[in-house]
Amino acid sequence: MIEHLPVLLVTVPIVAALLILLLGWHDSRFCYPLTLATILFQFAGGIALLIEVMREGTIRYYLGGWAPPLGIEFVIDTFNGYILPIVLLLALATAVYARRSVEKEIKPEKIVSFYVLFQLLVTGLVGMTITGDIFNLYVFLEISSIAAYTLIASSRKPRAYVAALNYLVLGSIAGGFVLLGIGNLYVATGTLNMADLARLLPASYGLATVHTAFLLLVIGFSIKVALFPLHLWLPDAYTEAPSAVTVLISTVMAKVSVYAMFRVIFSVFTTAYFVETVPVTELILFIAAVAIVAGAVLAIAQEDLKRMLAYSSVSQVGYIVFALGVANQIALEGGLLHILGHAVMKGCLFMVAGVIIYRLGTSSFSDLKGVAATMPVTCAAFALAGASMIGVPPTIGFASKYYLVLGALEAGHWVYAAVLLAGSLLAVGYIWRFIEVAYFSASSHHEGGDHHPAPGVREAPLSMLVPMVILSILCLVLGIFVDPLMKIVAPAVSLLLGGA
Amino acid sequence: MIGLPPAFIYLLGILFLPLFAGRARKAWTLFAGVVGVVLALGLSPSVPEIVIRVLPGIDTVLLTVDPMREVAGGIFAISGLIVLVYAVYRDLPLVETIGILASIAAAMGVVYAGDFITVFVFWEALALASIAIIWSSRSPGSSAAGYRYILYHIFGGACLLSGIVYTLVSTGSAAIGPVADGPGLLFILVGIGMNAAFIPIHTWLPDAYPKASVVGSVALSIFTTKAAVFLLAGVGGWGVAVAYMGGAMALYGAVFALMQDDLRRLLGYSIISQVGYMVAGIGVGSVAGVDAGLAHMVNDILFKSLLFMAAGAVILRTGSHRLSEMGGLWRTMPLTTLSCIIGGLALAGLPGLNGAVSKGMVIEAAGSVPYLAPILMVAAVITVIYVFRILYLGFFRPAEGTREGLLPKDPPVPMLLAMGATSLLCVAIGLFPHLLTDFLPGGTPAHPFAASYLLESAGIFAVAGVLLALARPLRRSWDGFENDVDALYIRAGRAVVWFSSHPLVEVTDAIGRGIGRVVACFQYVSANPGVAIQIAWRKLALPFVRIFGGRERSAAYEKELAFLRDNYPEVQTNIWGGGYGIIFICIVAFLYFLFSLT
Amino acid sequence: MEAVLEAFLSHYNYGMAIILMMIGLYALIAKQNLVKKLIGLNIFQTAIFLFYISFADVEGGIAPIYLPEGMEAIYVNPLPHVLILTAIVVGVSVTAVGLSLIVRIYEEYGVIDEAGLLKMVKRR
Amino acid sequence: MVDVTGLLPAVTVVIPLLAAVMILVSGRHENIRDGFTVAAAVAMLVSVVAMLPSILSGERITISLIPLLPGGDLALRVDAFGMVFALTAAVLWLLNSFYSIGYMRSLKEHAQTRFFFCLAVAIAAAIGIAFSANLVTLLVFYEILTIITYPLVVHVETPEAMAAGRKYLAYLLIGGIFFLAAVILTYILTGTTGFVPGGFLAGSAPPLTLQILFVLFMVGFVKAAWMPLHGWLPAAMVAPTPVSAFLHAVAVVTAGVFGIVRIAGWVYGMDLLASLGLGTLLAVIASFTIITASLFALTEDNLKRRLAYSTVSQLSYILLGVSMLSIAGMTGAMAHIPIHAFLKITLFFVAGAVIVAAGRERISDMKGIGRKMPVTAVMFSAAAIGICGLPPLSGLISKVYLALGAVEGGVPILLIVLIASTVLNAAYFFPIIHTMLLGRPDDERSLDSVSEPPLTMLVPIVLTTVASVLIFFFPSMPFMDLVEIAIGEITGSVIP
Repeated sequence: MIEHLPVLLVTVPIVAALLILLLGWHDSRFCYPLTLATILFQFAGGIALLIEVMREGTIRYYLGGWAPPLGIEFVIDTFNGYILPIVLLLALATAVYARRSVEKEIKPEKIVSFYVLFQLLVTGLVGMTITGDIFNLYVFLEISSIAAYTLIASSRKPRAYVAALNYLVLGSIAGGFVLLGIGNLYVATGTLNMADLARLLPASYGLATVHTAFLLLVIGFSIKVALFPLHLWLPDAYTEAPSAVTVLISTVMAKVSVYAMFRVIFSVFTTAYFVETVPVTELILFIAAVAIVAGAVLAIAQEDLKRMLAYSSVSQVGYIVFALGVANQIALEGGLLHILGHAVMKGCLFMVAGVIIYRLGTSSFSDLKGVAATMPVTCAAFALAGASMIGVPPTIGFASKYYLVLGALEAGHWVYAAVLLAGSLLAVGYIWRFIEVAYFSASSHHEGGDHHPAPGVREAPLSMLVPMVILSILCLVLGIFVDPLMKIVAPAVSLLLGGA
Repeated sequence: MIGLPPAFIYLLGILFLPLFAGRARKAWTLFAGVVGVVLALGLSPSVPEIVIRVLPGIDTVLLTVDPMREVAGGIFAISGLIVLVYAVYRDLPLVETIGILASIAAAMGVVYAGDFITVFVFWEALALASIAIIWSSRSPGSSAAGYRYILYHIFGGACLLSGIVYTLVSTGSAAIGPVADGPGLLFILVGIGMNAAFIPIHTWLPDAYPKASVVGSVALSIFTTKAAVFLLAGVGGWGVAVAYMGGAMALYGAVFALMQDDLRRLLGYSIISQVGYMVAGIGVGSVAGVDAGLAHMVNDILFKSLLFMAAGAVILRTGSHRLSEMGGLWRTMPLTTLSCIIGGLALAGLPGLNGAVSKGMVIEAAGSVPYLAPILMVAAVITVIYVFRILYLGFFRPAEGTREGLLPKDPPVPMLLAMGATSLLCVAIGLFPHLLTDFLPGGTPAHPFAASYLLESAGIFAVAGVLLALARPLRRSWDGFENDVDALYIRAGRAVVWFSSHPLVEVTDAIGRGIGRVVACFQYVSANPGVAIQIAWRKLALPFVRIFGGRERSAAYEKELAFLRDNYPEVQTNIWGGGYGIIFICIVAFLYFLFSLT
Repeated sequence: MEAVLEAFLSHYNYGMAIILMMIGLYALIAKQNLVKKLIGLNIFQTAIFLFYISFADVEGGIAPIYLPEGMEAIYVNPLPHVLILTAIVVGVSVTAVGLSLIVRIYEEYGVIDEAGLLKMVKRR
Repeated sequence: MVDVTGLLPAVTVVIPLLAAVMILVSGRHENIRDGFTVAAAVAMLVSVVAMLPSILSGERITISLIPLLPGGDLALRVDAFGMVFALTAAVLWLLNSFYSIGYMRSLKEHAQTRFFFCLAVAIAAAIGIAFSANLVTLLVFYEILTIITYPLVVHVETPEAMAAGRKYLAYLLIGGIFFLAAVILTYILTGTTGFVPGGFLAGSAPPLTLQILFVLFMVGFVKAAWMPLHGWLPAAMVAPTPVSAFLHAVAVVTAGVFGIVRIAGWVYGMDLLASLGLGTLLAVIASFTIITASLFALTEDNLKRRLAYSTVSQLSYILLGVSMLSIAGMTGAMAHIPIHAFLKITLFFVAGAVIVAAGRERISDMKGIGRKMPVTAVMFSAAAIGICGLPPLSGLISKVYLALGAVEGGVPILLIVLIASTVLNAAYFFPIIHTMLLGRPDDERSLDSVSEPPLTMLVPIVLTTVASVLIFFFPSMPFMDLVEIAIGEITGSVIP
C-alpha cells in the first residue's frame, strides 16, 4: 500500500471525481461526504509520505514500472514532502468550509460540478507537487488551471466570467511559455525527467537555447504565481470567485505554482546556473521588492475586503520570491516557512471574508461597521491571522519575516532587507482597515454592542467557523513552535541548494 | 539632653496639626514651639552626631552641633516661638500654620544639618513652606508673587544642588565645608545667594513679602534669608568678592528702601540691606568678620521681626500698608509705636540697642577690606534716613493722611506680647552685648560703648540729620518707586511663554500637516496608480497640447482629463490586464536578456 | 550577410514559429473582440505545437511505424509528437472553456468587445 | 551573580494571561470579571515579591521556555534591574486595577470586557519585557505590548481617537521594525542576543556599524517618547485615564526607557558607548527633549496633555542619566524609572478623578476644585512637587544622582539642562496646584455637584503618593538596593 501511495494520491481522486459526478446526478447530497473522504485520504497519505521521506529519504515511484527517461516517475523528496501536506491541509480545510458557502454563492444546479472540479483541481495540484517529470508537470498545471478557470466562473456574479476569461487568457499564455521552455530543454538535453535534466544540463549551460528555456519557464511561472508586474489577472479572479474557490486558489494553487517555480529553478537549473552562469538573482530580488511594496500599496487603497486580500497576496508572493532572490540557506528557510505561513493565514483571512459575505452578503468595508460585535469569533480569527500577516511576534508571519531579513542581511542586501521590513509595515496599513472598521467603528457603542450591521446577523455556522479558527490558531502555534518545523524545512532547503 | 534634630519637633507638630482645630491647634503649635526652643537651647557640641545612610554612597548627617549652630539654632527657635505667639491673635488657615511650622523646621534643619544633601533637602523644604505662607494669604497679587517666588527659589535650589555635587565629586564626601574654585563655587554661590538675596537675584524678596499675610510676612522675614546667611558662614572660605557683594547689597537695599512707600516692601529692601552687612562680614572671612556677620544676623532677626510685627499691627488696624496713608498713630497705638521706635532705632544702629552692637562689629571687621567700611557707613546713613521716614510719616506726623475720628487702637494682646518680648531682647542685647557675643564661635567681644563707636554712630546720625534738615522732600511721603530688575526677568519669562505658545506649536502643527498631506497624496495615488500616472502626465502635457494642438483638440483633451479626474478611483482604462500583462512580459524578457548578456 | 541568411534559412522553421507566435500575441493584445482574442490565443498555441513538431523532424525521416524485416528507415523523434497530442488536447479544452465563457459574457452583458464590456462592467 | 533556574518568572507572566482568558469568558458578569482582574493582580504581585529575596541576595532566576528563532530562545531571566521594572509594574497594576474598575464603572464606559482583557495581556507583556533574557524575547513582548495597547488607546472610538490610534500604531510599529532590524543585525554581528552585564558588542564590528546599530535601537525604543518621535504620546491622551496611567507609568513608556537602559548596560556597555561617542548623541537627544517637552507643557491647558508632555520630558531624564556614562548617572536613570512611575501615576489618577467627579479636563476649569475634593488636590500637589524633585518626595533622589552623574561623567553642561528643566517643571506644575487649591471658581455654584471620587479611585491615589513619600525616606528598600545590585552587575563596581 504505502509503496503505491504516490500514484494513489493522484488516481484515487480522479476516480472519486467521476464517482461524484455520477452519484451527484443521482443525488447531490453524496458529493460533500465523498469529497471530504477523498481529501481526508489524500491528507493522511500526504502526512504518511512526509514521515516516510523524513525517515527513509527520497521516494521514487515509476508509473507502470517504466523507468525514466522513457517512463514518468513520481519523486517525493524533503521539499515536496513538505509542500504536499500543506497543500492537502488547506484543501481539507477548504473542503470542510466549502459546503455552506457554496450553498450561498453557487447556483444549486452547479453544486455537483463544483465538487467535481474542486476534486480535479486538488488532484492536479497534487500531481504538480509530486511528479518528477517536467512535461507531466505542465500537464498537471493545465489540468488544475482549467479546473480553476471554470471554478472561478461558477460564481453567481456575472463579473466572474470576465475575471475567469481574463485569467484564462493570461494563464494559457503562461502555459504556452512553460511548454515552450520545456521544448527548449528537450532540444538541449533530449530528456524530460527532472533528475536527468539536472544531470545533463550543466554540459550545455552556455547555449542560448538553455537561456531561452530558463527565461520562458521563469516568466511562465511568474504569471502563474502572479509576481508583481504579471499579477493583473489575480485581483479580479480572487475577488469575483466564490469564497471557497478563492480560498483554494489563493492558498493551494498559488503555493503549488511557487513550488513549481522553485522546483524548476533549483532542481532543474541548479543554483550554479542562475547565480553564476546567468546572474539573475539581483533582478529577481528587485522584482520581489517591488512586488512587496506595490502589492501592499495597492491593497491599502482597496474598498473591498476580498480585493484587498487579493492585492495583499501579490505582496506576500513577493516575500517568497524574495527568498528565491537571496538564495541562501536562511533566506530560503524563511521563504519555505512563508509558503506554509502565508497559505495558513491567507486561507484564514479569505475564509473570514467568505463568512462575512455569507452573513452580510457583501464584503465592502463601508458595510462592515462594528461587525465584531455580532461575529466576535470570526473577527478574532481575522485579528490573529492579520497579526501574523503583519508579522507580530510570536506568529508564523513573524518567524518567516525574521528569517528572510536575517538571510538578506547575511547576504549583505541591506537595502532589500529594509524594503522587506517597510513592506511588512505597509501590511499594517491594509490589515488595520478591517480591524478598525470591524472593532472600533463608532457605530458599536454600549457595552456588548447592540448595533447590528444587518438585521439577523449571527456568528458563522460551525462548519465554516471550525476550519477558520483552526487555521488562525495555527498561525500562532506554528509561530511559537517554529523550531520543530525548522527540522523539516532545513533539509528541504539544503536539498534545493545542493541541487536535485 | 536627647540628641533629636530639633527640626523633627516641628515636623511632628505639623504631622499632628490636622488633628486639632481652633484653640487646641494654637496651643499645640505653641507647645511645639516651646519644646523646640528648649531642645535647641539644650543642644551642645557634646551631643553625638546622627548619621544615617539613606542613599548608597552618601552619608546624611541629620544632627551635628557646634557653637555657630548653637547660636543660629537658638535664635531661630526663639524667633520661631515669637512668631507663633504673634500668630495666636487669630485662627490662621491650616496651610499657613503648616507653612510657618515648616519654615521653622526647615531653618532648624539647615542649621543642624551636617552635610550638604540634608541642607539641600531642608533648603527646598524652606522654599515650599514659604510659598505655602505666601499663597495662603489670599491677598491680591499674592498668587503671581508666590509663583515668581517659587521659580526663583527652585532655580536657586537647583544651582545649590549643582554646587553640592561638585563638592561631592571633588572631596568624595558631602560634609559642609569650603568649596573648591571652579563652576562648583559659582553654582553654590548662586544657590545660596538666591536665598540671601544677592543683587541682582534679590527681587523675589520685596516682591513677595508685602503680599504675605500679617503673620506670614513676619515668618518670611526671619527664616529664608537668615538661613542662607548661616549657610554662607557655615561653608566659609569665601573671597573678597562676596564681601563686596555684601557692600553692594547694603547700599542697594538701603537706597531702594528709601524710595519705597509700601511699608513692608520698604522693610523688605531693608532686609536686603541688612543681610548685606552680614554677607560683608562673612565675606571678609576673618574670625571677627564671621562673628560679626552672625551677630548681626541674630540682631537683625530680632529688630526686623519686631518692625514687621509692628507693621503687621498697623496694617491689621488701619488696613493700609502705605506710609502715605498713615500718620498720627502714636496717639492711639502707643505700644505699637514704642516697639516700632525700638526696632527702628535698633535698625538705625543707635547705641544702647542691639543693632549698634553688631553693626559696629561688621564695620570694624570690614576695615580689612578696602572701601568696604565706607560703603557700609553710607548705607548706614541712608538707613537712618528711612528709619526716620518710617517713624515720622507712619506715627508722628499730624495725621492728615488717615481718616480722622476712627483712629485705630493697639493690636490684640498676643501681638503686643510678641512685640514686647522682642523689644526686650533688643534692649537687653543692646545694653549687655556679652549676652550675645559670648556665644559667638570666635568669641569676638563687642564694646558698643567705646568712644570710637559712639563717635562713629554719632557721625552717622549727624550726617543723616543734616540731610533730613536740608532736603525737605525726604520728610514728605511719595508714592514709591516699585520697579526693579525683575521687570527684566518677567519680560524674559513672558518671552519664553510666548515662544512656546506660538512659534513652537505652530511649527509642529505645520510639520504635522505636511506629513498628513503627503499621506493623503500617497493614498490618492494608490487608489488607482495606473490612472493616477495618466492624469499626472496628461497634466504635464496639457500646455503643449494647448500650444500645438488646435482648439478643439485641446478641448477634447481637457475634457478627457477632466473625466479622468472627476470619477477618479472608479474609472478604469482596462478591465483586464491582458494587454498590459503581455507588454510587461516583453519588458521583463528584455531586462532579462540585458542581464544574461552582461 | 550570407552567414545571417544561412543561419536564418537553416532555422527558418523556428523563425516561422516565432513569427506565428507574435501574430498570436498581437491579436491577444490589439483585438477588441473577445472571440478574436481567443483565436489569437489559439494561433499562439499552434505556433508552439509547430515548434515542437519541427524540431522533432529529421531529414528524410518517416513516421515511427514498425517496419518488417530488412527495411531500414530513419524515424522522426516520436516523443514530441506524443507530447503535442497532449498539448493539443489541453489547447482545445482551454478554447472550449474560453468560448463558453464568452458566450456567458455575451448573455450577461450583450457585448463581446472589450470597450463595450468596460462600459458595462464599470458600473457595479 | 549566580543563576538559579526557577519557574516563578514564567508563572508571573502566565498569571495575567490566564486572567485575560477568564475575563473574556466571564465577560457577561461584571463582578466576576473584575474579580479576576484583581485576583490576577494580587497573584502576580505575590509571585514577583516572592522572587525579591533571592534577587536581593544577588541571584538571578532564569528559565528557558522554548527555542524560538536563531539568536534567541524564548527565555526569561530575572535580574535586579528587571526586578525594578517588574516590581513597579506589579504594584502599580494592582492599584491601577482598582482604579480602573472604579473609573470605568462610574463613567459607565462601553466594552469594559475588551478593556480589561487588553489590560491583562498588556501587563503580561510588560512583565515579559522586564524579565526577558535576550533581545528576541524582548522584541516579542515589546511588539505584543504595542498591538494589545491599541484597543485601549482607541477605546472611546471617536474619530479623534481613531486618528490618535493610527498615530500610535504608526509610531510604535515603525519603531518595532527598526528594533527588529537592530536585533537581527546584532545577531549577525555577534551570533547571540542574550543580555550580558557590561555588554557583548565590543569589538564585534567597526565603530560606524555599531553607531548605526545604536541609532536603530534608539528608534526601535520609540516607546521612550524621545523627541522628535514623541508625537504618539500626547495623541494617545484621548484614551480613558486608567489607560493613560497605564501607558505613562505602568508599562508602555517605562518599557521603552527600560529597553534603552538594557541596551546601554547589557548590550553595549558603558565603556563601548563612551568610546563610540554615543553618550553625546544620547545627551543631545535627551536635553532637547527635556527642554522642548517642558516648553510644550508650559502652555497646554488640557491637564492630561500637559501631564503627557511632562512625561516626555521626565522620561528623557532617564536617557540623560544613561548618556552621562557614569555610575551615578546610571543609578539615577535606573532609580528614576520606578520613582517617576509612582509619581506620574498619581498625577494621572488625579486627572481621572477630576474627570469622574467633576467632568473637567481643562486646567482653567479646575479653579478651587480642591475645596470640594481636598484629598485629591493635595495628593496632586504632592506628586507634582515630587516631579519637580522637591522634598519630601522621591523625585529628589533621582535628581541628586543625575546631577552627581553629570559632574562625575564630566559633562557639567548637563547640569544646566537639569536646572532649566527643574525650573520649567515648577513653572508648569505650580500654577495647577494654585488653581486647584486656591483658585476662585468663576461661579461658585458650579462646584456644588463636585465631590471626592469613589473610594476605589481615592485609595489608589493616596497609596501611590504615600509610596512616593516612603521611597524618599527609605529609598533603599527595595528599589535602591536593586539598582545598586544592577549597577554592580554592569560596572563591576559599587556606587561610591
